[in-house]
Amino acid sequence: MDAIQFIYLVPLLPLVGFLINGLGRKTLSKSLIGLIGSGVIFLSFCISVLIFIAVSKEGFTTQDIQYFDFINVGKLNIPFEFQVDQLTSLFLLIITGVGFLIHVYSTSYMKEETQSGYGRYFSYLNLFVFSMLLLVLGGNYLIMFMGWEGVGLCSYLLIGFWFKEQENNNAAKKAFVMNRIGDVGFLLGIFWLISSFGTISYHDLYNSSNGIITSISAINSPAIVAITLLLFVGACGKSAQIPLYTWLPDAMAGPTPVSALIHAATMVTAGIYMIARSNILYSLAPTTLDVIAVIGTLTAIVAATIAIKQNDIKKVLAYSTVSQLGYMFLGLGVGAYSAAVFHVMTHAFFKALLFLGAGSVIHAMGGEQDITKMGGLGKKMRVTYITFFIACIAISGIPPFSGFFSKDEILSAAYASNPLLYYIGLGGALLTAFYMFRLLALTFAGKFRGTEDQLHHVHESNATITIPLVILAVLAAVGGLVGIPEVFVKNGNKLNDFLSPVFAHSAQIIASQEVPHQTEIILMIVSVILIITTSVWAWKKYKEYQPGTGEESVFGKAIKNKFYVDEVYDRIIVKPLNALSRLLDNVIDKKGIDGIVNGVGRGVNYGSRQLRLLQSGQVGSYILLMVIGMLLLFIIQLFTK
Amino acid sequence: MLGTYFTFPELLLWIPFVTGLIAIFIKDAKSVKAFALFSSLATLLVSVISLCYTDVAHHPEYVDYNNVSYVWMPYIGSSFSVGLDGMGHLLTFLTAFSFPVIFAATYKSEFKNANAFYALMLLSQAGLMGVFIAMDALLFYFFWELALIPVYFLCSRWGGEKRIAATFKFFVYTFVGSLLMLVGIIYVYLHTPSFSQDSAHSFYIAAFYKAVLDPGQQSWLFWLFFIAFAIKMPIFPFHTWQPNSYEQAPYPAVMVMSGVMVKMGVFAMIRWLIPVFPAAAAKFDHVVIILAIIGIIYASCIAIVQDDLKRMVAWASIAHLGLMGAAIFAGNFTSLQGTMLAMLNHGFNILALWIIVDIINKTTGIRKISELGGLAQKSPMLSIFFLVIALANIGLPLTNSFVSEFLMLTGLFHFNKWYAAFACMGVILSAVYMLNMMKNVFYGKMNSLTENASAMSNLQKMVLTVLVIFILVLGIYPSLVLHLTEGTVSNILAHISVK
Amino acid sequence: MEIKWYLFLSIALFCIGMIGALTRRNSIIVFMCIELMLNSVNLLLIAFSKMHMATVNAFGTSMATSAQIFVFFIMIVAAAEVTVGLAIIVMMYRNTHSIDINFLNRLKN
Amino acid sequence: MGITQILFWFLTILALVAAIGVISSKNPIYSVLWLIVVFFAISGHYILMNAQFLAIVNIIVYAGAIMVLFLFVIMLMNLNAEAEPVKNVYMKMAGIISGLTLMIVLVAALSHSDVQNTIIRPGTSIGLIKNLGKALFNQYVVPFEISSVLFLSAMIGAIMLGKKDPVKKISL
Amino acid sequence: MNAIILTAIWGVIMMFGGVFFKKNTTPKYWAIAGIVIIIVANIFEFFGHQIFHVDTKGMLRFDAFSLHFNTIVFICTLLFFLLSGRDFEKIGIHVSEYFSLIFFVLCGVSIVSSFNTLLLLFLGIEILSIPLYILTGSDKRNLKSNEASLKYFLMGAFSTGLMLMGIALIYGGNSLGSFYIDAINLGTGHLPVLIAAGLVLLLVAMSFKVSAAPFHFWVPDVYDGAPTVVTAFMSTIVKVAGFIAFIHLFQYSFGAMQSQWQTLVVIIIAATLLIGNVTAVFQQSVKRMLAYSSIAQAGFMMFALFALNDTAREGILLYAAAYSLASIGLFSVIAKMSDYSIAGFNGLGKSQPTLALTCTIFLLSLTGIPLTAGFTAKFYMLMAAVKDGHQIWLVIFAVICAAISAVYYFRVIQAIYFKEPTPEINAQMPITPAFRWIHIIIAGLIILLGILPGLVIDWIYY
Repeated sequence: MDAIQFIYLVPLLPLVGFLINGLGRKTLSKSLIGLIGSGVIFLSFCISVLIFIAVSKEGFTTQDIQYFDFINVGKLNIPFEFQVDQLTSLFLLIITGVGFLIHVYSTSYMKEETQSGYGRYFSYLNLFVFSMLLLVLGGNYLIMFMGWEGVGLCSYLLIGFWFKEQENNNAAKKAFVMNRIGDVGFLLGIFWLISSFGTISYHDLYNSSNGIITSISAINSPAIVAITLLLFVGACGKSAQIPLYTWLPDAMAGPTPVSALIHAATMVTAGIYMIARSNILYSLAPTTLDVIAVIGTLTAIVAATIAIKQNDIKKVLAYSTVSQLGYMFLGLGVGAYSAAVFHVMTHAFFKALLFLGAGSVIHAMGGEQDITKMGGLGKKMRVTYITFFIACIAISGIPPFSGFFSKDEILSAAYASNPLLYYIGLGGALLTAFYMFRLLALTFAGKFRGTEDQLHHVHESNATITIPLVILAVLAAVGGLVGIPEVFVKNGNKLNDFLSPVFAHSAQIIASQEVPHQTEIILMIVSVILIITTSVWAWKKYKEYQPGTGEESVFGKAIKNKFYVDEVYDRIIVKPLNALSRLLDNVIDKKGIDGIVNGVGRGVNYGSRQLRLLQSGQVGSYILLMVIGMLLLFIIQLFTK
Repeated sequence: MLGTYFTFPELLLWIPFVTGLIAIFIKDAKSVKAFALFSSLATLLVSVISLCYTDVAHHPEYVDYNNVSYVWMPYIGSSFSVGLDGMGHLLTFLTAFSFPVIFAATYKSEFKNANAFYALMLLSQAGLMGVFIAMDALLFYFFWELALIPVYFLCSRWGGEKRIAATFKFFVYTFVGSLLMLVGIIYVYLHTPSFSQDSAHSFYIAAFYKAVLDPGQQSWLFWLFFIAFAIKMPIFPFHTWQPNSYEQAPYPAVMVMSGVMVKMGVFAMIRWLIPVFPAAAAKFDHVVIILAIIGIIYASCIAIVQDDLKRMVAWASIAHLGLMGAAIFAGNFTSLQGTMLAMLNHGFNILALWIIVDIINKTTGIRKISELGGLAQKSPMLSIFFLVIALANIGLPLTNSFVSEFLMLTGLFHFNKWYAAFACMGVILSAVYMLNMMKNVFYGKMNSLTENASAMSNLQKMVLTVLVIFILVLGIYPSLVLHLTEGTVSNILAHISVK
Repeated sequence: MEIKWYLFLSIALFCIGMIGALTRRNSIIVFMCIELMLNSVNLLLIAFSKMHMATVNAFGTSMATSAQIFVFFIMIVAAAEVTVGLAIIVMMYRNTHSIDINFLNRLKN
Repeated sequence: MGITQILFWFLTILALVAAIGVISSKNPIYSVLWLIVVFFAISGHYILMNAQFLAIVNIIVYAGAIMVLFLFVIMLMNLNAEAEPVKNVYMKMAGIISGLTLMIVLVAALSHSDVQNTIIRPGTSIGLIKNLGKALFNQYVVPFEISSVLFLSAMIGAIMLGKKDPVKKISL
Repeated sequence: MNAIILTAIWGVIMMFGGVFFKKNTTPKYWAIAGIVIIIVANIFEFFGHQIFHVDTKGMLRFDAFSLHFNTIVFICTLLFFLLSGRDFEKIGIHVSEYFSLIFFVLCGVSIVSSFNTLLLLFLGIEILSIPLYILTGSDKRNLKSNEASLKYFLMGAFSTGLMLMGIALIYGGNSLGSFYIDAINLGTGHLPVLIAAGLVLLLVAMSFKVSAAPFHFWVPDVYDGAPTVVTAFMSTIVKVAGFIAFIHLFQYSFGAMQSQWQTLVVIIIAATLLIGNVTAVFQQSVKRMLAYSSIAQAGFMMFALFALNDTAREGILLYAAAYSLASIGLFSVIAKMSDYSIAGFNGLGKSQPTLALTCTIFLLSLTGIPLTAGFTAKFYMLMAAVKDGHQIWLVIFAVICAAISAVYYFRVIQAIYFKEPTPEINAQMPITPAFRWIHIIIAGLIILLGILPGLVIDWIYY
């Protein structure tokens, strides 16, 4: 229990790191900055571990810690509160753990930055971790939203880290605005919660004994469906789901460790966390769950399809993230909350690994990111190669590496819910295997296709880079073992057990459909065989790749250009908005409304010019006008009654 | 004690007024500058002290410090009644705080005829203070106009090229509005009960709240008042004076206008419109909210395509005030509290934004967004300040506006879900234009124009730091303000429900 | 005679004077037309005075007297006006050698 | 129809014809003469209504003094028929029409007045000079004195405007 | 009565002074001395000390209101003499006579503020007008002055004819056959047609005197053509006197049946406000602009006739003071200028800062900005109108017109402060310190009345 009392230190330490690094970015030395930056995360990690231990103890109940009244108006009271339960502690571990490794990695990766840039980088990184911690620790939706927007901000700052290039800034802006669109959905969801239930504290809403939600038994009531859908819009933005996913691939503009941080430990998992956190609410809205499942599946397959044609090493990984997130949403959509969380965890490991590995490669290649210009790097960069390979296996879902277990859990749950989802999901998994091994082959196998200079430059990265890689590789390899399916080991799914208190109530609401064990095993075997075959085929195909081969089919072109989604968005949203704005500004406002206003002024002026002509200067006409006026008055007075 | 001789509202009014008159006679530009700064600091000090004397619930004697009424025109039932309630405290503080900030931030700027300039600034402060402390409708009208005149002269004398026409438009616009309001005030006055033997009616605020008006009368009176306030705020479609006059006005004046003056409209709606015409407010709430929301989206869209920094900020301000307008008419506790907070927040944020625009303009000599770029390299400090302020404008959590926007939108949502949804469009669009500005002004490469940008003065750094601290503190602990205005809001709601 | 005939007569004279003032440009004739209007008023007043002959005021005099005195004052004023008016016309004639009312037309709009 | 009526109609027609003569004569001198005829006709009406004093005053002051003054001025300026330029026809028409309309409106309206049929009979002493003189210097002494102010100012004005000043250039 | 007699006497003194005064500057001091004496005498009478005991047979009635009004008018005249006394010397050589005529006008003013019979109204109005015809034409060799004088005279005589016809009809229509204005009052019954016609004619004639549309046509030309100093006098003091007469007449004789003729007043007010304000916008000459503005202000003052309640009576006094003070101040500056166009004011803020400030205050007062007497005056007028309860649209229309008035008043302010001076024009205005101080006093009075209108109003109820 002691550790939980110090829970405020978990986010506070990164915040302190942010402040120190931010303010001292010009005065502190680089090594000190690195030390502080990583150190605070490490300390947070240590406390997280202690909390994890405390939470895993028998008889732990959800803790709600209130600090001060954040907003208190009338009946609406939103305290600044943290809530600690199993889900939180797990996320804390992932965030601080993986985050710490990324920090360590960054100390070396960002060495070439200027002094202040280095400090800025680490302060942003710390802020990022802080925001994410706030997000998962928050005891109500508002605190979550604060973290939620915070990560959006940090992603903006880090994506646009090299702000001299306007492209980066555009990507950053895109990320922020897209997130904002999602956030508005989230915000509206919060409003709805407030207006329906008067509170947004998890404690009040979800408490198993007297939570407000619990007392409402109506499933699929319109309000709940609407709330959940709105919250899901937020999740779509943050976790890059269709239709709000396009910012994520663009977000590659930032430094590579940042991508690792965004994709693995923070940010994109926020959506999953949020839905997992609100699982009771979602379970009450099966309609929404169906929507989530469909969108998740769709995202998984579409993103995976796009990934197979990408040549930028980071873009491939980015689309793979989108695709994997789709799986997670699929898991959530079919009610397998813990499976989704499990996948978050394993994904954090291997995706961080992939990005860091990619970073190592890019570093070695002197900034080159095009995989068609790489090749044969495996010989020169053994550690990177091996760790990358492990990650590929893990993500592809080849047992016994971590990805297999988590993905399998999701897919089997999907099968139980609707076999179609399973088949599509499996298709996505095959595509995953294909593009990952394509990537691996193009990068590390075959001959070097870059310039001479680059060839000389290529070298294995130093220890601060490789050590995190190795650690993550180990985690990626064995991380899945915490969730071995029931099929293989009775009570093997430790993670599921650990998380079960969080999802217990949902489990009551959704009658879980179990797939028979035989079926599950058959599915598993079939999928593994298919995946391995695909992997080998891809490896073979791209091992001896030579550029400039053959024409692209129409479909291929479409894939390569990401189905023109960006262009479509540009056409139907950005351009019309700009045109509309200009129309409003130049026509409606300047000519219309202001025109009316000025028109009144001109009218008075015109009237003035005309009226003064009455003043002809001739007595005769003056008297005449007077007489006419008098006549008028006479007529009115004498003849109208 | 103090309350026997002088009350806080009086001090707040007379310090700037008297020093403003004195300032005319200080011919030396440097001395008058320092004088104005010190005068405004003195006002700020009074305001801060007055904030400590707010706890009327527990210390009834504080009423003596914060309220006073002198006989003024007994034969028509008007008195010099001034007072500070929660909202008054809030806005007088904003006024008192803004002026030292403005003076300090523009300390380096040179103005011709400095004595007249600073005198007018101080007089405008006095006028603004008067609006916020007036507890008598006639007095309120007096100050309402008086706040306008110095600003008119400031803008017309020290503004940009087209200043005379633009400022005059502003003047006529607001003048029309306030004259309409005057008719309304008179009409309501003639329906008030008597508050003294000397006259059959009274201008006292409590009398106004008790005025006997049937819904039919309220319906048209409401618009007379509303137009005046809507022009000041401004609410769509009464806004067209604003971009032009902001563009042309000198920076200190524009800071006063957008930092404090626009709050007059919001303030007046809460104090003089809704409680006096509750039936009409209930009848027309949808109309007003729709106008306000159109304003939000409209202004945000236009802000996106502005190339002139000043115009962009002006449009952004219109968008923000649109939200306040909608929130006022949502008329519930949450939205009104949000509006209260928003008034202060918008004051801080826009002030900071103008200071930065001023710095950019002064150091580079340009205001066109398209011609700027790369300032972050030249002046990283400035870009950090701007970032925080931009984020505050966007309404990011942990900055002050988040809380106020959250509350206003919550209240609005409670009123009508669709309105809130549309109002949220502003949240998205604000990000677009603020980040556009960030991108085009601070990021990117330097060019020949921005290379020469010089750094900020220490005073400016200090001022911006203070503002940023306020932004963050209010973002984290908004209860500071919410507690202050709680009483006012419940009073107003009580008036609405009673009538 | 019925009073109405006097009324109509004086209205007719009044309007004829007015028409003259409206249609003529010679300032002296315009002025004479105005005198004609005044005389029509005088006639009317005296006609009315006969009508009110029986009414007596607080001072014991008939109300008819007051109207006749009024006419007397109108004549006084008319004389004074004529003095001034002719002086103005003569002054203008000295400067411009014209008595056309439209001749001087510097002040307009 | 008694003698009074005959006289009334005669004087009425005379007055109207002469009045029309005033406004339609080209030559200002004829106008003056016509106007004198009008005054005589009106004086005749006065006598018909037993306002002898005013009838005499009217002849002396108006016809005798004022009209002579007019004649003097006209002759002084040596004006004749051609002196008056032709006035805009539309203005003339408009003037005549509006004047006639006013007359019609007034006649139409006033013919409904409740006193219109009161008969006016000759025969009282009110209009005699003794009677009026008493009233003037008792009851009306204040206005009488006040009217002296009027005359003073008119006199000053006439002198001031008529006097030849040291030559100053005409300013346009 | 004191005022009537003393003004007449002083007029005679000034008249003879023309023979005896050697220097052109002397009459001014005599005039100032005279007006001071008259003020003192009037105040004495206000407190019940009559110097002359005259039995007016009820033809004049001196109540607190009329005496108070007289005091205001005389004080304004004093300020006018102090400011513009020297400008009379510019008109011609008959300075003493000009002053004498002014005193006769003041005599007329005191009559029309306290008349009780139509006879004295008529005489008063004539005493008021005839000297003005002369003064308008007093710049004998100036054709504009000639033209203005002729126009004023012809139209004035014409309106006198209308007024007399009205009086005759009213005399015929009321059964008492009385010229006493309170005797005409018929209560709330139906208006006899003779009286109705007479009322319209009186309304027209009085509207002519106070320059209400559509009987205002003489105003711009006459004000423009007359010597500036005369314009200053007649556009302020004489005009407000006309209003007092107007209201006095209509309140006592037709007040009870107001509802039967209010429509006419509404039409006149609307037309006056519209024509005055709108036409003024385009004027380039400040003098002519002020002429139109005086029409516009008349529109506001007509509200007193529209409402005819206590507030209106209070308001008209305040309006008289506010309007006269500001206009006198402005005209005094124009009288010093060689160029009457707005450009003449360019850069006044730099060359004459004090004068610029006071002029600005005058203009703000005319616009009706709070803290100036102009605002309180307008406020009272609007209040009176709203209290009346009818035709609120007219009040709203009036305030919109007031906003239009800001356009032309502020054009002058803009010229004063925001335009660069044109060096050749008005380079050396003969501004003495005394002139400045009196300007400051007037500005001070305006602000004082803006803050404490009770200073003027309370005396009505003394």
